Amino acid sequence: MRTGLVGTPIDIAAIAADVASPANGALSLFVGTVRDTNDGRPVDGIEYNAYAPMAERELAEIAREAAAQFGTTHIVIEHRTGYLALGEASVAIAVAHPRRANAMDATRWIIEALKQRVPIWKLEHYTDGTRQWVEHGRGQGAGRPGVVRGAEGRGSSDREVTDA
Amino acid sequence: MRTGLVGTPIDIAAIAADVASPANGALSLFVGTVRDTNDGRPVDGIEYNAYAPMAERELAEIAREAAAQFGTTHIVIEHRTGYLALGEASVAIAVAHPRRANAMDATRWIIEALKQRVPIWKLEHYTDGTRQWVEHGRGQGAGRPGVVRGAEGRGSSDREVTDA
Amino acid sequence: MQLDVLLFASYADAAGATSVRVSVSDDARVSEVVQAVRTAAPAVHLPARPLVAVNHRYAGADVRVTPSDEVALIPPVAGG
Amino acid sequence: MQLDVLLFASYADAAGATSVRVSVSDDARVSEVVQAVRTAAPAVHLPARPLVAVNHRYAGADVRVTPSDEVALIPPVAGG
Repeated sequence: MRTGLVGTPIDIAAIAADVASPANGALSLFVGTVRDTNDGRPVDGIEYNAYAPMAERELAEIAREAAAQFGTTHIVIEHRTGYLALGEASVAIAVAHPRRANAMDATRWIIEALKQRVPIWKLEHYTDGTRQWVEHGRGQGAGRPGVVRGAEGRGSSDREVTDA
Repeated sequence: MRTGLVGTPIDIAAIAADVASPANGALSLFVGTVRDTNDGRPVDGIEYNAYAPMAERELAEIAREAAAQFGTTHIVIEHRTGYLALGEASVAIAVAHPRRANAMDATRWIIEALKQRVPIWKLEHYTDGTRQWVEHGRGQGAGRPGVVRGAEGRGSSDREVTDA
Repeated sequence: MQLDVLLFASYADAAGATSVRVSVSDDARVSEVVQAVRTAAPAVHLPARPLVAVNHRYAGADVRVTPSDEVALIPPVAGG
Repeated sequence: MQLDVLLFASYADAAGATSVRVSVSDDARVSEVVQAVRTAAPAVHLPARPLVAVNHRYAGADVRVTPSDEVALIPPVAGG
């Protein structure tokens, strides 16, 4: 297992190689990337801010929980910080497992947990020069800030207003 | 969309780059690799055989169906043929979508459909020098040959005896 | 008419060939072709209802075949 | 005791600072710290029950804090 914040571009092939092993037949990856629009507003890029020591701790804890729940330690989670241009990867998750269902379930569980728990925020930069802090699962100006949503996101089909 | 059989090693980063676009915030990948054991027998490698024109047609059809069902044309499916050593990628699927749930659902739907429909067979080479054609979802010597399993594999947690 | 039915994987190994030539009636359906393969290549242990492809598509037992069709017997697939 | 409560993202922007110093009782719970931040930094529009972390873990309103604890107010997270 390897988890952490990174300040430089995420290398998908390297992450896949890190979890791969001949004991596993299935490798599942999820990559979140910066979208060019949010709620119809053209986006220039996104600045990712983290409460670093806590974010690192939560990422590691999520990997430990996933390992226990899905039965594999072949897990990598990387989250980028700093300013990202359109299309750049903000997060990458890789899980290898002997069984494909477990690899895919674990990947999904991890991204949902990450979005619920890891103290990272994003400041969207719009093409009109304005900026706004994004809150997941909320339309702009709507919503109930500060409430952590249900602990289990697995299988949900929640609409994302931002990147994924 | 791009689908097909390939005779050379699968390049995961290239496939991810092919589906990526700033319009999509989520990129899901699945990679199947050659496992070192099957039913407890040590495996040396696997020879993948395809009924090539039909396999190409089915792969393209699966991508079309996934595009219609999940709402994205950012789909790549590659399946390797020939002899693969342990750990090598036999199949790679990449789907990009604005919404992560759709990207992951589509990836899972595609691998299940592929395993049910695409005319590809694998001859396992064991370390003891013997070889055997593998049939998915069956223990060795067991099973009902020739029966295509239920059309919808999504959400199932079927145990794979071979690679994923 | 005569048809060369394609064989793959375990079927081809059992037959010792990648196709088998069969004679069937001119308006034969897939089911008749399968029966003819059972007779022509008894070493291939076909299941009760083997998968058949006609022109690269799965075809049911009632589908009619013509001499120009590419007919193939599809062993249980194992891709991925 | 005095505590420097860490602020992030929209909270930090609203406060114009990445932390706010508050005075609370020596056996203060998280809830008292939150109330003190509301008073000390009224520009930060905290929700009814803001998320709070003590020493890098989410902490409920009843958790007690000591002067050596690192206390942070966590705006709604938006990673991924």
